[in-house]
Amino acid sequence: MRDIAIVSFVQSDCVRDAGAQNEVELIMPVLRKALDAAGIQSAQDVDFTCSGSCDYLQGAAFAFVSGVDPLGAVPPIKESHVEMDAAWALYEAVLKITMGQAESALVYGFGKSSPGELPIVLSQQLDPYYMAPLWLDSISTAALQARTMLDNGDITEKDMAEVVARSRKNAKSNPHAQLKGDVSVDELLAEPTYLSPLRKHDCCPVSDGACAMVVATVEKAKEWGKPYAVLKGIDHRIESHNFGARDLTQSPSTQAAAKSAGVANGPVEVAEIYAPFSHQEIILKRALGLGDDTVVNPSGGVLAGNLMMASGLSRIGEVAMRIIRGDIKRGIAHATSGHALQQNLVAVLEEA
Amino acid sequence: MSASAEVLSQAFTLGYTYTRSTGPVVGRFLTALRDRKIVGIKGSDGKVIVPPMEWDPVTAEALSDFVDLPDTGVVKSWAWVKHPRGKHPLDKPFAWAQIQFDGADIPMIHCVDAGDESAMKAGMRVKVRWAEETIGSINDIACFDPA
Amino acid sequence: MSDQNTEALEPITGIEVPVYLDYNFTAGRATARFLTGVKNGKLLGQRCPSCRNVYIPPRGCCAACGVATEEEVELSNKATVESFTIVHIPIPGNPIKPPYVIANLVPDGANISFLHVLSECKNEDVRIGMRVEALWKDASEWDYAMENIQYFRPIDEPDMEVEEIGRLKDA
Amino acid sequence: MADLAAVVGIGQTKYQTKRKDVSIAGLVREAAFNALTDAGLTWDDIDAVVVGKAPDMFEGGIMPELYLTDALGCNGKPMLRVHTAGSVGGSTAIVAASYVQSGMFKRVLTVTYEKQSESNAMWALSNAQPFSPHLNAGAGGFFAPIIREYMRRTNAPYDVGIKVATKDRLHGARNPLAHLQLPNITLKEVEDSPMLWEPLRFLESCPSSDGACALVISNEELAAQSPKKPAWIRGAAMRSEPTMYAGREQVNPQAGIDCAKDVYKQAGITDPRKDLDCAEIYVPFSWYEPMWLENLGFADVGQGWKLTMEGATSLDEKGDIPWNCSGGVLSSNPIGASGMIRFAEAARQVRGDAGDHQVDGAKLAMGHAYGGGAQFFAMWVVGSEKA
Repeated sequence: MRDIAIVSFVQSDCVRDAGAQNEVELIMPVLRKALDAAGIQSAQDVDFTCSGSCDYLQGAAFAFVSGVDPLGAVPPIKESHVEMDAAWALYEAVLKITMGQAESALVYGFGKSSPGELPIVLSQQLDPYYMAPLWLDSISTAALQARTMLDNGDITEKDMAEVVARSRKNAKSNPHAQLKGDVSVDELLAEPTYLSPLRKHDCCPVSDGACAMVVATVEKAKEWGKPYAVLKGIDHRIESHNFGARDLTQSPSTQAAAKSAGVANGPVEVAEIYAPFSHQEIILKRALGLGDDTVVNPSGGVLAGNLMMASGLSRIGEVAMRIIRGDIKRGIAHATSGHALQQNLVAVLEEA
Repeated sequence: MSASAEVLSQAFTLGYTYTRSTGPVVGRFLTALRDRKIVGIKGSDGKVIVPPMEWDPVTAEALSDFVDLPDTGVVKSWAWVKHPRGKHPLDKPFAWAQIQFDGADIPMIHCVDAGDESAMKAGMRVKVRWAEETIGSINDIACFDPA
Repeated sequence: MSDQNTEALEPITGIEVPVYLDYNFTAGRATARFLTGVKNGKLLGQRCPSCRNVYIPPRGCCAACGVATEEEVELSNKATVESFTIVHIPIPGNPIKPPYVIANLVPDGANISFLHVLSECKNEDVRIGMRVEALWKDASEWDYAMENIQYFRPIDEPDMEVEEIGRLKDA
Repeated sequence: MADLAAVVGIGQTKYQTKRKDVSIAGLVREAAFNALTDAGLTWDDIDAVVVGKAPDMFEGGIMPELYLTDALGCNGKPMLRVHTAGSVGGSTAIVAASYVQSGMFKRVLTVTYEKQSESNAMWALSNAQPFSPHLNAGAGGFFAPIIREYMRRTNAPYDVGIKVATKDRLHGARNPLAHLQLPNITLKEVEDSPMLWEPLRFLESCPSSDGACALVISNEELAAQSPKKPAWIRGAAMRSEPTMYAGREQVNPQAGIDCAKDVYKQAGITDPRKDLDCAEIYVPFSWYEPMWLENLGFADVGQGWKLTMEGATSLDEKGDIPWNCSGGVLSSNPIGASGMIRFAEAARQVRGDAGDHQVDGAKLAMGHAYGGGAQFFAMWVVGSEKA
């Protein structure tokens, strides 16, 4: 791939229930801000637009169709959609830019998860004959994974609580976070289990919201005269759908994507990891090969607020904005999809 | 309350009773369940997978070598559901578990009616509790009982 | 189901899988405002601040300009047929009997059409440009639904020029 | 500049009302396996997989690509899922091609499907959400008024749609994979079929099918090693516009016009009727043939129906620009796959591998898909030569 400039990124607040805001009303404000930050007017000013969403979150087919409404797509635009987290929409944009068909792109993701019972809705991501009819929810599969790790001695409950305490603490500086504050590991461990071995705080909250990003070739970004971060590498991999056939304590797909994206080609100052459950952050940190010198999830990560279908792109945006602000020179971001980390994406970002 | 401030909310159910054709491999497993039996399949490396996968997860080869198995096995991992959700298979606290049938190498996920969390541990033996009526569904296994 | 035993010997080749998910749906602001109007017997469109076109039902933004619409415009009960189809199959959950006319209707004051049923005329007399009006159900039956309008019916006005349908804008 | 890419393998299932003999994965696997076999490859030869289908609610599984990983030999590989409404089959092929055209991948598998017999999704799921401000009259209720407006503008005779419906079914009878096999269909039979959404009759509408379609797309170097002739991707384009906006032209949508211009420019086409040898165009309702003939520049505005009536688009009448030689969407419609079938059938033509529906000596062909309220478009042009 060629170097891609991330020029702007905006996400909405993570809220438990966006109420009377529909998709269009969720998307419009973040699109406006992301376009403004890039100094452009509308989707007409980029060569490609791609979004990520999931019809089942709010229970309506073709949710993405109304997502086109706020783009101002008259005259018509080059546009596509993935039924995935918008991090994969960014991936599609990277393909288009690398092949020379676009010099710039608008990428956005949105999700209104509040109308349904999200863990039960997500049970229908599973094998339609063997698992979905059991209504095996997404928290339960994560709990099985955590138990395996605890039984193996890979982690302790204290390790998990430490992840949560750090998330809550880091989230204090994140204006979009839903859950934040100072809480001690001991306090967390004193909480009862929710879906044992998971406690409620080990699980990400349900959030409504959207995010948007403008990317371009480095040449185009320079022409726009805006500061930018450089996307140096991005790759994604999937694993078997059979949990029994996977080693749930490892994430080989993350490891392979990290290798191919070039995570190890330089120091990793910051890593934004899409770990919807505390123990998964530990699996991912290991798969990404991160040491103690890397700051993990300075935003609080998705334990502080999880915009389904947008959280992956948000991780990338969080790192990009830190680079653009000059806080760091190099960082990585991760996105996941499916139960128990079945599918993973890794992106490497550097300063211009 | 002004008209513009009105919030319109309403519960609704999105659903359909889907008619799924099973294909030979899934069909064979569900047929066995209806007959209160467990059947697995040999993967490319000879490992026995339950429920039978249609294709090997590593080589992607089509699988067809079925193996009859007993309805007993061992818990590899588990999670305790203190507050079952409305759609869960059991309406009292239960465990989800990865259960490896005796003679199998790859565990499957189902639930265990253990009464209390303290009764659960990795390595415990369990046995299928069959549904009163079996129709050819994963729910023909009502749950597993500690054995 | 007559012969359970014979059937039980057949291998399973198909299963029925109920997938029913419960949601609590909340209408978007624009839709809520529109349906609140309909509940009160009014058709409320929204005007785009940029191109000045009036949308019904409003969707929260002008899709052409990509900008939010806020300004509310009360529309007439009169409308013009932009196009139509004669439907020969029933609408699920709708009591109306086929064949019936579904028309794209542009209410006076709006710049876009919506679909509704057209009645009180011979199907073969329906034409593009025809003038019609909404027949509302009794106010006691009004809900947050377009079904508050039982149907549209012809009125004694000359047809609108096709080129003008949906093109008229207030200053 | 984009790297060269070519279709080196094509796999389809037989299209039919209900494939009772396979699981969802079995259906998808069959097309993918056929594509690999056609390309003389195995699963290990594939670097990435791109899956497409229409709404998840048709089969009731969320993001089913997660479950399809093992059926598609994708464990450890990149997997992407595209969903762009009815145009998804075409968009998915274009996204898959971009994996190779970007130089980032050498050879990818792409597969699209719909197992519509798992539900009656069109009606069963369409009324679910409360507070819909719209009356739902089905797809026909949406498209029929647009067709009526086309008839008004052009004064086309009433039987143009009947001609298209008959022609595409006669084409379909040449294609053993086509769902509807109606070799003896007559104009009268179509005309006498029940009216659904006037002016659309039952036989002027597409069927509902189970089916899957897959392609293997490779770079220039690997295409050269392919056992069968590659179909070179000479141009690919997508365009979208909103469903509803004031003043929207629905009969001749701008997104279709722009998309065609883009793809023609890439492929060096100045006169599509002359330069192309045949086309596979998404025509789910009969009258969309004359409408798209105009939208895509094969005929002047208002004149499309004349091509149809002259037999210009008919293989049996030895027309100069046969459309939908495979039978088209009017003969087979597994929605999520229908666009990719168009793209695949265009590729079969330029590979000289289209069996009884082959256009003699076809060198340049177009595949087309549209979706939503005729607002999402995807098109490609494939050729027997690289340029």
